[in-house]
Amino acid sequence: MTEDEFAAYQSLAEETEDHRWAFGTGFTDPLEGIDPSVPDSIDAAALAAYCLMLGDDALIYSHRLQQWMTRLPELEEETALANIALDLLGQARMLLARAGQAEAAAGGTGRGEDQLAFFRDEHEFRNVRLAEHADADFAELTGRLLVFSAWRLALCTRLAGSADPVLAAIAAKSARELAYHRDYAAQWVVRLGDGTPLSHGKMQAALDAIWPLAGELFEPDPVTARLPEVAVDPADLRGEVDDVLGTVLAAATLDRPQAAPMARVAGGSGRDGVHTEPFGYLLAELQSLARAHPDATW
Amino acid sequence: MSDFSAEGGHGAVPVSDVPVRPESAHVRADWPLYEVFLRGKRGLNHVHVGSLHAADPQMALRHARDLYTRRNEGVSIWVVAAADITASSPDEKDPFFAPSGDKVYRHPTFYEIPDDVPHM
Amino acid sequence: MTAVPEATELQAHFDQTLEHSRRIEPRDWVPDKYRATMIRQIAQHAHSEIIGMQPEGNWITRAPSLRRKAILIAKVQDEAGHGMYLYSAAETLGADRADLTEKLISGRQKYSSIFNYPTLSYADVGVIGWLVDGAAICNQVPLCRSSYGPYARAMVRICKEESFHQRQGYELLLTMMRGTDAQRQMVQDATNRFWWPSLMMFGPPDDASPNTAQSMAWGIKRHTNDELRQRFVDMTVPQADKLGVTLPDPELAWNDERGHYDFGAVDWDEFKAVVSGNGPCNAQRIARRQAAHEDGAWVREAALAHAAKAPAVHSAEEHAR
Amino acid sequence: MVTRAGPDLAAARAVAGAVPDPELPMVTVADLGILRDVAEDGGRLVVTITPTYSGCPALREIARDLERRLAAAGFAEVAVRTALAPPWSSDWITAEGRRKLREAGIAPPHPAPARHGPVPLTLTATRREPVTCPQCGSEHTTRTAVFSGTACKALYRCESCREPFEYVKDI
Repeated sequence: MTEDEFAAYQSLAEETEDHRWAFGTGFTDPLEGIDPSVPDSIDAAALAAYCLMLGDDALIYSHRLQQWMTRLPELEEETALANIALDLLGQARMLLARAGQAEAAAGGTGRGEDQLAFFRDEHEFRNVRLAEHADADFAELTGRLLVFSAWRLALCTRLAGSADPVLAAIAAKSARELAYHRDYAAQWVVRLGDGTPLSHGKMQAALDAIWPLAGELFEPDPVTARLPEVAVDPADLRGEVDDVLGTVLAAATLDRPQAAPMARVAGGSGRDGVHTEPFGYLLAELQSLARAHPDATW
Repeated sequence: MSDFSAEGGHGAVPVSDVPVRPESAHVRADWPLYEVFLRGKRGLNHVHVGSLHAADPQMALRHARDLYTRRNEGVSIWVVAAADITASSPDEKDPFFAPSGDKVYRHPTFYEIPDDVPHM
Repeated sequence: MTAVPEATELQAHFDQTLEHSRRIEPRDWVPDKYRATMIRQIAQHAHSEIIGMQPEGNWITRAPSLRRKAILIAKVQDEAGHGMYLYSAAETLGADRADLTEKLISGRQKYSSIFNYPTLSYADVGVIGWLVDGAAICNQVPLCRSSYGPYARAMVRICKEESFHQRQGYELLLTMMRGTDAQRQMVQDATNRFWWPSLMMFGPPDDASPNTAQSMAWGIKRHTNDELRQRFVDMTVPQADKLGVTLPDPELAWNDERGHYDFGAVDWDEFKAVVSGNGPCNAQRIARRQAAHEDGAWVREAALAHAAKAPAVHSAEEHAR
Repeated sequence: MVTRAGPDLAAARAVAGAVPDPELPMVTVADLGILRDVAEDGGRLVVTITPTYSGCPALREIARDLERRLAAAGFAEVAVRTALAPPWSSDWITAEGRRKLREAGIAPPHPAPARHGPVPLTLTATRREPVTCPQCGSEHTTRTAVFSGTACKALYRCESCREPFEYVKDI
């Protein structure tokens, strides 16, 4: 083998300089190198709870998309959903890290992203119940993704003006990615809605199935009121989301479902830590390995 | 054991008696009918060789390639919607070059939105 | 009146292109045997990328840290992207992805046997990055000089992206070896299960693969199975020492005269069994691929039907632009 | 190894700017606009980078590479800062970066759409500028996948020379 031809081997076999590798630094912070301080005017404990809500939405939604990988109708959908799952996971990491920073600013322990993701129990998660829903088929997958990304995009474009600089930066960055997610989901809902009679039926059934979970997205939560100028009132998002859904449903020749929002349980829903029966199984899968080796470093 | 080699990169795969020629070409009755014209390698003009159903011109070209050029008979293919004329691009010269249009679903949807729709 | 070139002229032109190691491009005339060989090579490489998503994908939802989860998702997305890219390259030769997928599912076209082994622990993800990707890169670097243009260009990019993921697999193992005893044991166990199969990745010994000659002539394969296997062993043994794992081969030893590591005999009976369909995960991998393909049929048909509804003038205008 | 009085910023910028992107090694962090600033803070070198995509696993490797190369170049104290705002845009890729991408067979991005306020939903792709094929320069190309192998790229096919190629998405 001529040496030049296998120059590429040199890079593989190059002496790996030890200091370059992670070496069990264990705690890794996606916000590493960012000024973690919380402006004095902001209620740090409320900010921690707010970032946890938005971070859990992305973390749990990403998990459901991860479960779809290698099971999609075509390769273009495999790369698309893997990319969307990865974007949402990236957003979750930054938001959970910000929650930990705010928790520390409020005098709490300041847990890291992995501590929050793998060592909280079900009732401590604050994601909306829409995020934890298991899609029965590709129609539910795209229909739910349309509702979720339209809602989260509307939220992040407004949150880009938040008084908390880190939250504002995370939201501005997320909005660019969410625009691609919404566009992808909208195109598929139109293709399925206005495709074959079979796909039209499945798409309408899918919308009917997830519609009750959309109600919670615009209802008040226990934290936003304590964060004027920082958080976004969910009720403000209904207009934009309804317009986007209206456009897509019209193009898809689909009817807007009339189902009532999913009932609360003892007055609580996702934002209060009240979830759905499948959520326990989801967490069991997500947390199993990390909890089996609590003192390990990965 | 048939011959094996790591020719593809990830590891040993069979390199003998592996079929490669496309076979699956399905015809759907409710799709419009297309007439297929073929010009042989030494032929001078296109000859009508048959017809097929397809959702759109691209699919008709791909099916025509699968159905009518498997024995390498043709160099250039024309498909004509039963109602009008659709010509494949002039500089095609290799039967296997015919655009593989394959699944148009891979392409983004084309749908015009009226301009006065809010938030558009 | 331009006469269509005679077959012999075309063959001569084809041979000349190869002699000057210039690239063959999609519009060039090629002999049928070359087209069939290239489609076979690219298609089965694409199949390996797609099936290869499953073993690592098995640990995405249970990855023990969010950073490791991100790395794994990015890697599996990369493999899907490589598969898509390679199917597209095969289509420039006249193949059709749906048809190739049916040949994969029916078992008439294969994927690399290494993916027929299960990933039983999270350390397998690191070992696959280190050993399996390492072996794949040893095989793929020469492909960057393939005679077929689109494939060679694809391989240049694929090699770069895969070496990034290989480093991350090795880094995971370095981190685990400095972790708890349980983590060290997990790495050693994974290494024990994947060492011999990764040697099998290079294929049977040279005397058992007569077909290599023609592939070599066409610049499709530039090195023999044994040559590549030896190169892999020589690179990997020092890396194992640095990790602190022992490779499960008592006969592994440096040979001064040869200037290479000697290693024990590969169990080619196991290889034959796995390749002919009796490995631990053959049925499961194809069943998952088949289910995804069949469950997705109504989606693909809907997309086709929707595209057909878009006014034909629209698509004509699109191409005319 | 003599530690300079205050860090020689020009030299530091050159070293930092030369760090390649791990997944696109044909371009550097300077080419991609990931490297935002190299400054001095009380005798210490402060290097500021901005992540491209939230989920991209390469950012941490870039930070480690920066520290390693700057240390090797004699800069004793180096701190790598991450700036999330303003968010990275493909517009930040330099002309040199675009040239290298095209040379490697990857189509560089178009100008990113201006972003302020609610993001309009477009259900049709016909309004996009054509992407020229890096292999033959034809504008007769088709996007086959809006998401390709990595977050930053989409997959296209050239209808003229049949080359499949990737396009760095405008964002």
